[in-house]
Amino acid sequence: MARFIEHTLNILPVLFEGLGVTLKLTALSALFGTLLGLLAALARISRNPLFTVPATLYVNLFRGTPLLLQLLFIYNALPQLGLLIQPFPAAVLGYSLNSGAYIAEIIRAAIQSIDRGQMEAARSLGMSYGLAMRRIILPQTYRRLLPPMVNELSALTKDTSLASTISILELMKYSSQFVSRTNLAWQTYVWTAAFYLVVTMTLSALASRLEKKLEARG
Amino acid sequence: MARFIEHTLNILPVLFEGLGVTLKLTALSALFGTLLGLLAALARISRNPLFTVPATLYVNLFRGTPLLLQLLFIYNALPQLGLLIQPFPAAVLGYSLNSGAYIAEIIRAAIQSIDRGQMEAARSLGMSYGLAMRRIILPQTYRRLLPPMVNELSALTKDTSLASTISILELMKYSSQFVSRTNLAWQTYVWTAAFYLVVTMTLSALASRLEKKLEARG
Amino acid sequence: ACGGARSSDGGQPSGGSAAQQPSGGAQAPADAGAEAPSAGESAQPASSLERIKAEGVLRVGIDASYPPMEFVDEDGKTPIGFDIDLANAVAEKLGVKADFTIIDWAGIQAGLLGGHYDVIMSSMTITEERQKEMDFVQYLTMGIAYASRPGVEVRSDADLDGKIVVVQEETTAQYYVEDLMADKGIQPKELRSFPYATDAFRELANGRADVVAIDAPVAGYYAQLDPDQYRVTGFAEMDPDPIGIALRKGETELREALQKAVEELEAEGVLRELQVKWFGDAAGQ
Amino acid sequence: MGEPIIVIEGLKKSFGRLEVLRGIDLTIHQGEVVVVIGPSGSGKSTLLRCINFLEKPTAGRVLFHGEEVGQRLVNGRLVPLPEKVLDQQRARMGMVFQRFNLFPHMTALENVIEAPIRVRKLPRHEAEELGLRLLRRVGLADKAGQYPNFLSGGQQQRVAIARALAMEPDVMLFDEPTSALDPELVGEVLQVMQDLANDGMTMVVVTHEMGFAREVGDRVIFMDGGLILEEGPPEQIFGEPRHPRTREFLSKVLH
Amino acid sequence: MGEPIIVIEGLKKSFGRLEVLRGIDLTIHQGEVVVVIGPSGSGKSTLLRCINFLEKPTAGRVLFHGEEVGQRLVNGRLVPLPEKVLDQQRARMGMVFQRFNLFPHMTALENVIEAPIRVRKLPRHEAEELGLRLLRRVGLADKAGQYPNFLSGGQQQRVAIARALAMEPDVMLFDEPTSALDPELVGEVLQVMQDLANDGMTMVVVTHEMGFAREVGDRVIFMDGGLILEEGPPEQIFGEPRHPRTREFLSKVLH
Ligand SMILES: Nc1ncnc2c1ncn2[C@@H]1O[C@H](COP(=O)(O)OP(=O)(O)OP(=O)(O)O)[C@@H](O)[C@H]1O
Ligand SMILES: Nc1ncnc2c1ncn2[C@@H]1O[C@H](COP(=O)(O)OP(=O)(O)OP(=O)(O)O)[C@@H](O)[C@H]1O
Ligand SMILES: NC(=O)CC[C@H](N)C(=O)O
Ligand SMILES: [Mg+2]
Ligand SMILES: [Mg+2]
Repeated sequence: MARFIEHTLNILPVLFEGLGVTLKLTALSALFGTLLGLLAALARISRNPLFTVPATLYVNLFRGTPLLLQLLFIYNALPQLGLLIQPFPAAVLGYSLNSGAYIAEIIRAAIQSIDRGQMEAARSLGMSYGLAMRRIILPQTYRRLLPPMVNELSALTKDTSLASTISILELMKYSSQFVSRTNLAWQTYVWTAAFYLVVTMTLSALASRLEKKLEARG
Repeated sequence: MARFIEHTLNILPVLFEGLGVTLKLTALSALFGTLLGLLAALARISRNPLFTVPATLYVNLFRGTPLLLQLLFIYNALPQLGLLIQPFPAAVLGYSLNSGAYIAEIIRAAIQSIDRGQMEAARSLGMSYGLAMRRIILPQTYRRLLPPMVNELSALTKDTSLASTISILELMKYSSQFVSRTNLAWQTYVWTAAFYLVVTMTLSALASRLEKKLEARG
Repeated sequence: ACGGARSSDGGQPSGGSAAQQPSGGAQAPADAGAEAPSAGESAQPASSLERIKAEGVLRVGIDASYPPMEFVDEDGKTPIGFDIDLANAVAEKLGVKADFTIIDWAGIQAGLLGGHYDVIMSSMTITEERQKEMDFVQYLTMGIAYASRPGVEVRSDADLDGKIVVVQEETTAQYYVEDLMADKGIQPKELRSFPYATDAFRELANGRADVVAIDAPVAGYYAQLDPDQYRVTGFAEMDPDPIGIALRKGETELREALQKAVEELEAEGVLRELQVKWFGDAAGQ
Repeated sequence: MGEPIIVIEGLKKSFGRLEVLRGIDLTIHQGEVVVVIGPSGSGKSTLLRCINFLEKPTAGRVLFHGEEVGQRLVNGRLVPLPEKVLDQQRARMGMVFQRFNLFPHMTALENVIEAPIRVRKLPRHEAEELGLRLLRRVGLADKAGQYPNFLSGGQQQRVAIARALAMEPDVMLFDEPTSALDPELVGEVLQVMQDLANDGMTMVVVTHEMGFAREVGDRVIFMDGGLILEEGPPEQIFGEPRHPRTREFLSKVLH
Repeated sequence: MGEPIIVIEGLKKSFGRLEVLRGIDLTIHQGEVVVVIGPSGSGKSTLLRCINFLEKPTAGRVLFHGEEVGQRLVNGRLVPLPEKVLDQQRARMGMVFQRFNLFPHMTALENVIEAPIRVRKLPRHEAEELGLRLLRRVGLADKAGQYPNFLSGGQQQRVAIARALAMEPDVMLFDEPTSALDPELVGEVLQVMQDLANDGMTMVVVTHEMGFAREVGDRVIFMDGGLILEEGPPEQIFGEPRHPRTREFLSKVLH
């Protein structure tokens, strides 16, 4: 027991440091991923093939291949093609592109789940497509977006555990380095799991609170 | 160009070998994951806390932590706790537990999306809960299950790219081996991406065909 | 016989890298430097040595799972080890600081060629294949040792037959065993490879595998750390391989500066000191 | 008037703090057609659903053939009956829902014979014979192999009636069986219900179809706010409603 | 009879191979109330939706104030008008839907003033004045701050009418405005529509409410199978329908 406490005291500071990187990477990627996803979603539901085709290619490519491959491509292959990106920006790029593809589908599904009658009512009042989208459709998606976006944010948090392959030292990497150094596998992993769970559970808790607030409006 | 063809001829056989392992791992994990997921889903919607509590813990734990951590825990920490599992079975266990948690939520959502009136109609005819679930509710979920299950199967395929951390030689590992030996990063990654895309796109194509068939019934 | 400092008559194959013609690296600046190694070319971008000096940082790629060569301290994050000390000393000779990038071994070469760091100092064996992609400055030699689980005695290459053999992926130890399988008909029960050397030893500890094939100093480190679990029972039947600092091809100025630094460190006895510090008495005779 | 089949005593039902039924007493006799009317939210559906225990009453009791349905009062506490007993009670009460609730993955015939085979344990060929007979009775002999989604609303509701009849119930409960239908399709369903009434089936019908209530009902119940405010033969309720709420309601509905 | 506001000529509409409108000619005059009746699937909604170009006609044309709506025939091909022009045309035709289609994230007042502010570019205070006036007109002055989900169906539909009126349209199109309502709530919506008609609004109303058609309609159109089978004043259509399909339909609906 005393040993367990001692280990814990050693593990925690390292994990906290890793958590910081994990959260920073997650937050930046979520931000850019959401912007990218919104654009891609709007492009996909437009009726102009100049928008739909590239958006569809993007979404399918990034949803159809492993994240690990995408990260390695950005880190190792792009320099061969003349584009050298530093590790952290490369990671943010990779995670943004990847989550953007998933978020695009989330937003598209949310938009398409809004009753067609809403768009028709707006158009019948003389609103343009863009105005109707901005003022009528998108605001109604927020509540529906919340659960899948929180899922995606959780997924992103967990996926950052792959960033060590491109030399980012985040929570998971610190954890496994600690294990290799001390051989305290299960103790370290349990603590690491707890860290991830705290993040993902906090996200869900915040989301369901926000959802209740939005629901109050009826 | 001639060099590109030469590389390709070198890369392809290696990747094919990896693909075999990837598919085998995916298929086995999907099988066990689905069984596990069905049980967990039924447990979660039951009203008996003896079932709901463990099922909820299981689902939250495996959805709330990174797959990589789960694999490493099974492979590295379980032996310390007295349970030694060989690499391939360990991988199947890890992927089954992980996908089982996601599949549980998929099945639960599908069951809960079936109109409550269906269960009520069945019960009002004197059917028991189990009979109604088996004959009336579950068969109606199949069509709704198809898209998310195919997504999950795709996710599983892509996630097997992490299995190399516990020494499984699958597609991604062969790919990165090839890169490290030949330094043909982008060529190899493009081919690897193509392999994954073929699998994931084939899955979607099969699914949408199956969906149309099921839809034909109305 | 398992690890030694570079000696002027040491096992360097073909006097290799130093004499090699620059044949173009991945980066434009490297190419430019390759074609015009003299620093006087004002129209050309600065050579990588100039850039390193200007930035004051030598960026070093390491695989921090390779004790005692490069691993992390007990805090789980600070890189330490023979190569770390050496890199710091080399950097000091160049008048700069070493900055370490921790990356998986399998991707370490791609990371260098991509330009994510300037050199690899991670016990990289100088092989013919690698010399096609990179230049090297040798500083050690190492053989491959077999560390067996208690109850297993792998003394020779032939003893690998029927065993579960574990290696770190994409190391010369893996290539060596693969060659044995292909050329000598030795058939291990399974050849298992992991991203990190530490994973390999964990396989021995929990009894899931029989033998680890790995650079001798690493095997020696583990044997010393926990003699009950790990024992060095034999060696690969080969001459020790040269170990060197890897850099992109054509960066002649940098290579020459590194070469000079290593030679000075050897002359000053620093290399020797580091060996004693990290390999103990058993090392470097 | 026949024997009492259903006896409801002091029935109360709350959802959280919302009291939806506030004390209902009602007896339904063999062969009687009771029509329940009342404004939206007055508790009509809840009353029907309490009868076959799709909703659990908060207080009071429902007797079916003299037996308590779903739960029993033991030492002042309501204790649920074994599921098997409840299933058997439900099997003897047919229910028809506003939204049909046909099983969409089964043909019309399969919808009708599923429960007879699985619950009554009829051999398949007997069940099919019964099913076809009932489909003929609701005028849909030719639709036996059709999936519900290819049937009109009126046809679906008639299949739903056949499905309920296939359990050979002692009483049929109808919850606004025609209000999800296009106006032109209402007639065909009402016709089937009228035939059923003529054949002597005991029926409780929640409906807004005042024509049906007047012509087919033996007794009309007017509910509001979770209470029965007025009941009587249709001539009296429609001709000279006593309660002001009844008058107000009827004036709105019979615009 | 006033000026023609809407002129429909040879209007056809197909969905894939399904011909839903098979050649409609119809003129609607200033101040006229035209009621469209017909069985389900006869194309009533599609006709209405073609008028304001929510559906794109396959052939023929719709003139609004003499201008083609949404598209124009150029060298034998239908060419879409610029979106801006279409938006302006739509702004002058109000539409009321069966399912209300209020914007659920906006209060009743916000629903009403959104388009006046964004499309007509009214200053907010003017729009609010207008909005409150219109809500008063439909009897909902006290519900201005309420979100749609807290309103009854009848109230929602009245807000929807106010919302359409807020664009000060020249014509109002109603697509079964009361058929999603509880029977008791139908009256209040019909009353608002009747007031509107009395105030001289030009209206096209698809409905199953035969009482309204008879009392308020200037002209009744009977559609079936994508064609207008019969039209005339309500007395004639209801009193002595000429076409056998009309008779059949009316006999079913007026059970
Ligand atoms: N499961 C439930 N949870 C909470 N409230 C409920 C539930 N079921 C019904 N209610 C509420 O109980 C009240 C009565 O509902 P009920 O469905 O019995 O009315 P009704 O008379 O059938 O009305 P309608 O004519 O609209 O069908 C309503 O206020 C309704 O919102
Ligand atoms: N977007 C669409 N795509 C395909 N078919 C359609 C579409 N909209 C309508 N239809 C079909 O066109 C036909 C006419 O539909 P419409 O809605 O105009 O009929 P309606 O007279 O309004 O019927 P109801 O009384 O049921 O509203 C129907 O068969 C309908 O299924
Ligand atoms: N750091 C290492 O893993 C070095 C391993 C081995 N010396 C090689 O070069 O392949
Ligand atoms: Mg009801
Ligand atoms: Mg319609």
